[in-house]
Amino acid sequence: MKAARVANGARVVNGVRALVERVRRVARVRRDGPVRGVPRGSRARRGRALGGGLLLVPPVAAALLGPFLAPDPVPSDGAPYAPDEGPLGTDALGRDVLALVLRGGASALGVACAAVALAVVLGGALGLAAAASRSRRVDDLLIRPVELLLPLPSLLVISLVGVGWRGHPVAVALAVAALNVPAVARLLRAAALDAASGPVAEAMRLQGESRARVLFGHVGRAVLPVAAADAGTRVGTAVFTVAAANFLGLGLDPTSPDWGVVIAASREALFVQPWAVCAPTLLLVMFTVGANLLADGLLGGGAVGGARTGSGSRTGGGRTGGARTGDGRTGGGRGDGKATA
Amino acid sequence: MLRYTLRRCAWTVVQLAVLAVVVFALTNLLPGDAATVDFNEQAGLEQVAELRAQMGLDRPWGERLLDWAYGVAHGDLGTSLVGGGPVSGVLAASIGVTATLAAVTLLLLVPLATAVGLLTGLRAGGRTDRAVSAVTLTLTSVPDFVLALLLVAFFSLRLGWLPSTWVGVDGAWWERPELFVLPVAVLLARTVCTLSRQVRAGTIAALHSGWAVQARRLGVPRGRLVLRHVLPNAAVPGVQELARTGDQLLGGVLVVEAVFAIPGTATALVEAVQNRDVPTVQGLALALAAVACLLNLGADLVTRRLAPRTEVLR
Amino acid sequence: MTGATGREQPGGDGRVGSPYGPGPLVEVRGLTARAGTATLLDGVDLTVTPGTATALVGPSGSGKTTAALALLGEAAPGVRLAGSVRVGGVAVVDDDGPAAGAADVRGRLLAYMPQHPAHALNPARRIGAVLTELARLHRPFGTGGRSAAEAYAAGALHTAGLTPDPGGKGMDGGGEQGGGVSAAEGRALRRRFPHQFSGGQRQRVALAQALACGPRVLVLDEPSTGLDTVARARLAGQLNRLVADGFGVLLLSHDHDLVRAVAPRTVLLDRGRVADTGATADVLPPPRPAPQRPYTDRPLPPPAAGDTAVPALVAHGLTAWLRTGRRGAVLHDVSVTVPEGGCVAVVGPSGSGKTVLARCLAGLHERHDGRLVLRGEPLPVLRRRTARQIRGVQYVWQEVRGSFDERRTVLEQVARTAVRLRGLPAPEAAERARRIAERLGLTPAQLTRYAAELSGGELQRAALVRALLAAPDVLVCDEITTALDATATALVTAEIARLRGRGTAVLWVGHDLALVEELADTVVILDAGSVVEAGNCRTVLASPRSGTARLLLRSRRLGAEVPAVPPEAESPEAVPPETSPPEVRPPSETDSPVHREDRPQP
Amino acid sequence: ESAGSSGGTGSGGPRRGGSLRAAFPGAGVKETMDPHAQRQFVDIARHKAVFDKLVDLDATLRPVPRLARSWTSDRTARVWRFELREAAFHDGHVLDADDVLYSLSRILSPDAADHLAKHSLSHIDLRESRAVGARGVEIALDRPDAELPTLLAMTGTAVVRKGWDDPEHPVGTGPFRFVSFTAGRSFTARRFDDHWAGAPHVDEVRVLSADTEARAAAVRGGEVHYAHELTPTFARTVAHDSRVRVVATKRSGVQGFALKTDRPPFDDPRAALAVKLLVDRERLVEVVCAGRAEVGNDLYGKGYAYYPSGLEQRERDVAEARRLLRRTGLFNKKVSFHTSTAADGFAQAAHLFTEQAGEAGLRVDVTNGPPESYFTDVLTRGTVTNHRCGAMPIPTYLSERLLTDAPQNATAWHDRDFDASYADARAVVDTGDRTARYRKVQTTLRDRGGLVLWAHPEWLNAVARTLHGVREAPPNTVDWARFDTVWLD
Ligand SMILES: Nc1ncnc2c1ncn2[C@@H]1O[C@H](COP(=O)(O)OP(=O)(O)OP(=O)(O)O)[C@@H](O)[C@H]1O
Ligand SMILES: Nc1ncnc2c1ncn2[C@@H]1O[C@H](COP(=O)(O)OP(=O)(O)OP(=O)(O)O)[C@@H](O)[C@H]1O
Ligand SMILES: [Mg+2]
Ligand SMILES: [Mg+2]
Repeated sequence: MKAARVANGARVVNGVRALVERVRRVARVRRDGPVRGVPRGSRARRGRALGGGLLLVPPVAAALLGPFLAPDPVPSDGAPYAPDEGPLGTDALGRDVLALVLRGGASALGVACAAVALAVVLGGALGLAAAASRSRRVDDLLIRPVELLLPLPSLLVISLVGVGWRGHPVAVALAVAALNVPAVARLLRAAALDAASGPVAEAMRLQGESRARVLFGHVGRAVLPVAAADAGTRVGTAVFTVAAANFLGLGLDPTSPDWGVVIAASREALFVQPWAVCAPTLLLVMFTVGANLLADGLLGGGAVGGARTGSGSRTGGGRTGGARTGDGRTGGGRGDGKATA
Repeated sequence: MLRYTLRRCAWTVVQLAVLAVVVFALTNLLPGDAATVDFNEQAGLEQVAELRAQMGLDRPWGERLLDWAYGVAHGDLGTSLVGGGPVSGVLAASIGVTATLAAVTLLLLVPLATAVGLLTGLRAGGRTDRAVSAVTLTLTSVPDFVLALLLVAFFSLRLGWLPSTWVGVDGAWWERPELFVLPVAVLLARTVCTLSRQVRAGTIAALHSGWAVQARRLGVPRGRLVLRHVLPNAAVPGVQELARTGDQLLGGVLVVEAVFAIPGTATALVEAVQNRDVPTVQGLALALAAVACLLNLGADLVTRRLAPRTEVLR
Repeated sequence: MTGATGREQPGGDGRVGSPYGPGPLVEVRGLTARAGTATLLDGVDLTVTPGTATALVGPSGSGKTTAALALLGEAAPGVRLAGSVRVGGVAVVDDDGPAAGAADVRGRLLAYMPQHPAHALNPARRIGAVLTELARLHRPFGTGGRSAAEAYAAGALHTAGLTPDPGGKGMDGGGEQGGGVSAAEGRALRRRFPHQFSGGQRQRVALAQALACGPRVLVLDEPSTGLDTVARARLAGQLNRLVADGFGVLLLSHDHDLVRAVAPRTVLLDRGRVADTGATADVLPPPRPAPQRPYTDRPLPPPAAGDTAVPALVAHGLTAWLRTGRRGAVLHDVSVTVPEGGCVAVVGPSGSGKTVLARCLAGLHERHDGRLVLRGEPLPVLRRRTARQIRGVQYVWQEVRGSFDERRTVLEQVARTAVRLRGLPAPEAAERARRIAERLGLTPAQLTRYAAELSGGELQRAALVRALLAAPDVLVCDEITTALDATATALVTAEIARLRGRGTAVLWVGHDLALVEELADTVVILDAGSVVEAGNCRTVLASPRSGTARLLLRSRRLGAEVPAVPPEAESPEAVPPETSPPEVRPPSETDSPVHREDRPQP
Repeated sequence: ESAGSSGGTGSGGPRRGGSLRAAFPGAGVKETMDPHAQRQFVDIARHKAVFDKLVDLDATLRPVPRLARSWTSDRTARVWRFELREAAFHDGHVLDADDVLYSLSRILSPDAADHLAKHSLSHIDLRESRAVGARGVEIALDRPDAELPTLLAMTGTAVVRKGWDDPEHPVGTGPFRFVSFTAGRSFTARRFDDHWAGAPHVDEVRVLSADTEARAAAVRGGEVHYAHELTPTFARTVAHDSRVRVVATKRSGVQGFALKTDRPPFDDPRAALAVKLLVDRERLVEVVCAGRAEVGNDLYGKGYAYYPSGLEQRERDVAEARRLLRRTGLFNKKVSFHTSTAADGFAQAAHLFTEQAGEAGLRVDVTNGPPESYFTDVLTRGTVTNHRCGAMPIPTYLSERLLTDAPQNATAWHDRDFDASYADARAVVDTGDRTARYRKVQTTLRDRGGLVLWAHPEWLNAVARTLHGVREAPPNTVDWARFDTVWLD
């Protein structure tokens, strides 16, 4: 039985290795090739984005390709929490952790990303619309009902879903999204207020631009860094909303290979079989960090290439111990007004 | 401002009323009731029915809700179905610890997150930014229970510096600051990232605006520029996030409370939900919601001050 | 105390003489600026000495702002500097571009007032707080520093010409005749946020910020835009006094009258090169004789006979408020009729409500009462307007920089008007935008840049293009030539004339009375939100009945009446502010009720 | 006597003094100091410190005397007489028959729905019961019951002071005197020097409530001396920890599956037998109990009194199981498994069951229910459900889980003959005869019933090295959670 497991593990490892290699090749091509629309002087930023992108490769590859590499369901054929069976040991049920990790990414990242995407889209639309509405009544009508959800114990909602829909991924995603919508809406509304009341938005409206275009084309872009920063941290949290629901035993299947579930279920074995906790956690960390760094890189340090004088920032404050900080010379990656990838 | 505040307070009352109904409905939608839960693995269906009658759960829900609402209107949060004590007692017993925990966390969080956010925002794209961002992001993406276990294993079990849990701490927890170290550390790790990244995003945007450039031209030194000019503008999303964090700290630090055995509101609320103890759920949810609404109101007022141009809008 | 010179402060004197010596404080040698292949500045030489005012003039886009920023060691994105700029002996720019010493100079020795003040004021901070902060930043106030700094900030505001709001009383009201504004009013003024000012007032806030730094040299980029004639005259006086107090002033302006009134020396830039340097009178063309029409020889449109012309836009009984619940009224029962093909000018002191009126017409200001009628149909606020109605009334912003998105090129933004309002396909819209822009003197290459990469005048014209692309029935122009030189202004007026020829009505907001006289048939004079006088343009300007109009007219001719200050005035220290020679004050100032009080109580 | 002390670490005799802290799984506001309403382990542990019962159970779940020095019954087992020992309440009052009768009447009080022993003691006829002499009490029953002493040893049967009805201020005869109690958190009691069995060694005992994670951390960190109910994984984690040792009680309950026998397909005993044959008990024990269990033989109470010894161990026989499944038309059909996270290992067991059933050709559809009401839910829901039971005497198990009208009849086992033979057996006074009858009842159940009992797991408690005298004892027995016989270094 053990030999078979090891062989199984080796197959999986090889698959992953091939995959990483392929992704690396693709990345190399993209790095060397011309990147359209990225202004000159942004090589550093591109490098940053690439760094983030590379971090994303293992978790995303595991989520997308894992299901093809690992059996479903993952057979329970080893000793529980055996650290030396297979490359990453086994979990409480004696299942190969590597196979679990390959199987569980799709639902973990899928649910979390879908939930956050939904929350950002819904909450964002609401928040932006509320910020841009010139009537206080419309603003109130849009935002106050959503605020109702805000103080609702998330646990109550999750447990309802867990019990009512038996933790169906779609239901969980919807619930997590519903929990995040008010926060996102309020955050983006607050962040958008200034842009929405500014002259650019007025000018656009005076050009007959549709409301949606003003909202998403201008106001939305103005709050994009805020939205990205928010969404980036929410994905990680969303995975754990599911995990926390499991932590509390709220009717989700505790034997599912979902990363959050595996982490929550194996936490007691942290010091007996660390891989069972660490492997999915590591992937999750890679995903969150990678996604955020990628977003940072793409949005660029100075996406809002402010003034025609954005360059002054380098020499500002006189902390340049004699070193010349080439303001105008580099064409400054971050002061660059065109910096919208 | 005053008009606005009053209007928002009125809204808050409406919100709380609706919320009470929603919470009631949700709690009732949960499968099982206090009686089944109370007699889980203890007794058969007949006894459960008997208990249900004794708890008054066989009355129509509308009547129960009205009763409850009448009580609340008269300052009585009702009686727990399970323990038999007043809900206000449950609330009072748990809110102190949680509020202290939240306050301590916020007290450390705000300067920390601001500093981290400003640092990363000022160095956006640089090595410091990437390193610090990666660390804070890692801290948020590690589940709190794992983080807590690791911290306990290292600081309590290996080094023996800090108590590993609150087990056995009865009263007088306020006299033992060392109890707070690990829970607050975990909470900080969870929250510092969201907040600091908002400050970071705001800082980057503000730093490149015309007025920041002009302030620099007028010789405002960097530190002052950041704190006095950039921060007020950069703080808008941060303030919203802070309000959210505050209300989460008060109501949602369940995992931390569970791991460290802190007898706080989250534990009380989850327990009440698990017990299907509707009056307690209602009372706690309402109290937490009121705090959340207040925090949001505060955040909105601050936002209005920080983006004063919006007064033109509405 | 004379404004913000800081003379009375200990330590303030020390740096006037040594260590920089009596020589030029700013020395620019062979300054070049390049962006890509274009050369924005080519071997510019310039000096600014304490106690003198130097003007930097030149057509729009000639590189004035670029040169001024180079003094701070700054360059627009994508612009590379070379050459030598030394401020107070510190190298700010050398052949490798900006030098590290630049940071040390900013604010302390050299303060810059930007061309787009609205863009440069922190929206989240009260102006007083920032002024006080700047005042304390560059000079020690010792004990009681806070209140001393506050007083200093108040002084800077006053020097900049920003006195507490008339508070409903206009120039005419005479409310201020009796004696100064109370300290409380001053405090209230300083507690305002930038958005609570009018365009011209913001200009002065920005000036006050520069003054509050107490620098040795002031670099002022178009300080008179958005100022009414009275305020402009007062500004000239204050500048003269500052120079007399030992400030060095570098004045970047299209306003030749102001240059004549203030600067004895002028540097003329043309396409990045110094075309001429010397005494102002030699460099600048002679002042144009009073009412004349140099711009166009088109016959005047028939005098607006309000009853015969078809009204394109009628505003009836317009009352506007700033806050909800009808609080903070800024317009009181204003009625304006713009006939088809006609041009109505709205004139009034800065802060009188012109922009609010224009925004009401454009539908942007919603808190108003009264009736708006466009071609016989009631006109709602912007968000309820149909595309046809939006197209019908177009508005050109006063503070043009803020109305452009940083993330799209100017052309992309401008062309959208034609796409959205006239249903043109995008390429054609862009083509039309280019055509109109060309008529206004903008090159296609300039249009494809970002707002940050255009000069103030270029941007102003781009904003006009944006409105013109709609082919509106009514065009509302809010001070759209303030950053333009004479040639560019001529192009703009010619375009306006063309439009009118095609029946477009124009509502012109402006301070330049000569231009108003040239363009408009009818003039409406606003003061403190009320119409104080309205009628045929020539009649009103020739024989004004209201005090406001009279006041504005009296100050219109600036340069001719102000004697030039001798280039080498006595050492500034020798002249305590209290004894500044009376002749440096512009004569107009003594007549002005508004500016009567030129010594704020410390 | 119980299964020997594991506290003998050679540190010499008991030491007096010290404050003992013990952590139990908490139950929040549900926790109570009313000894008759008790139901959580943490409650029982607290009540055990303050109160005593007439009778208690030893490690084989046989009744042993506590407050009752001895007992006898008449030949029909309808009237029982208990001799009380001389024991003082904490307030000085000396125990008498009235206290016992009052306690019984309080337990049986009709409007106290939460007095759990009410159901099992419902055949006590209070009107006929009376005090006999100074130290005797006579309890009359409606119907014969040879198991009365066992029933009086069950939970919720503590003896209270006559007239006492104030859970805020519990007064009992137990080894510790009540000091304070906060539901869901802690309980403190001080040594009662006049306890009838001799004063405890420790000065003070604190019984604390904490979740699994917190208990584990607290006992490892030295914040408590005793942590109740920990997982096998915890035992592995502390295997080399010098500060903590694990006290494992063998065979302290049962883990299994319950098949509903009142509906298809398991109304057919052959189908149930197929399931009994297809489960891989060793594997379940290895995974779900991490090997810390004895394999079960579909019988409750291995090692307890009345356990029918000598029956051969049921082994996995997939071929036979498949044959039976085919016979009953169940092959490749679906059955629903209602599981939950109500107890450790439930979901895992269900998962393994699904795999094992699949190998024999039975498909399983697992649903996850809410844990809070799981044990009530399974009375009506699911064809297959998880089953577990703590330590209790075998007759009690049978009467509470398997009689037609039993409150917790998870297998919906409705068999009149079974009920009758059980009732008969229970009325038999002669121990030998009774044992034989019980054996028959249990054998029938094993062959035809719906219980698939595959493990007798160990009960794992963690004890600090400084705590001595802790004995291996199944829960609910006299030496379990007993803090008057332990001592601290
Ligand atoms: N980044 C850039 N790339 C290319 N050209 C630029 C850039 N920035 C500015 N320019 C051009 O440089 C020229 C000089 O600009 P500058 O702002 O100095 O003009 P100016 O004299 O101040 O004009 P105005 O009076 O209209 O304000 C303009 O034609 C402008 O379009
Ligand atoms: N939000 C506000 N709060 C208070 N006062 C305001 C606010 N917005 C504008 N004002 C005041 O309203 C008055 C009218 O402003 P408006 O912009 O219409 O002046 P204007 O005539 O266009 O002046 P300018 O010539 O300087 O552009 C000014 O006195 C200004 O200070
Ligand atoms: Mg310019
Ligand atoms: Mg204006």
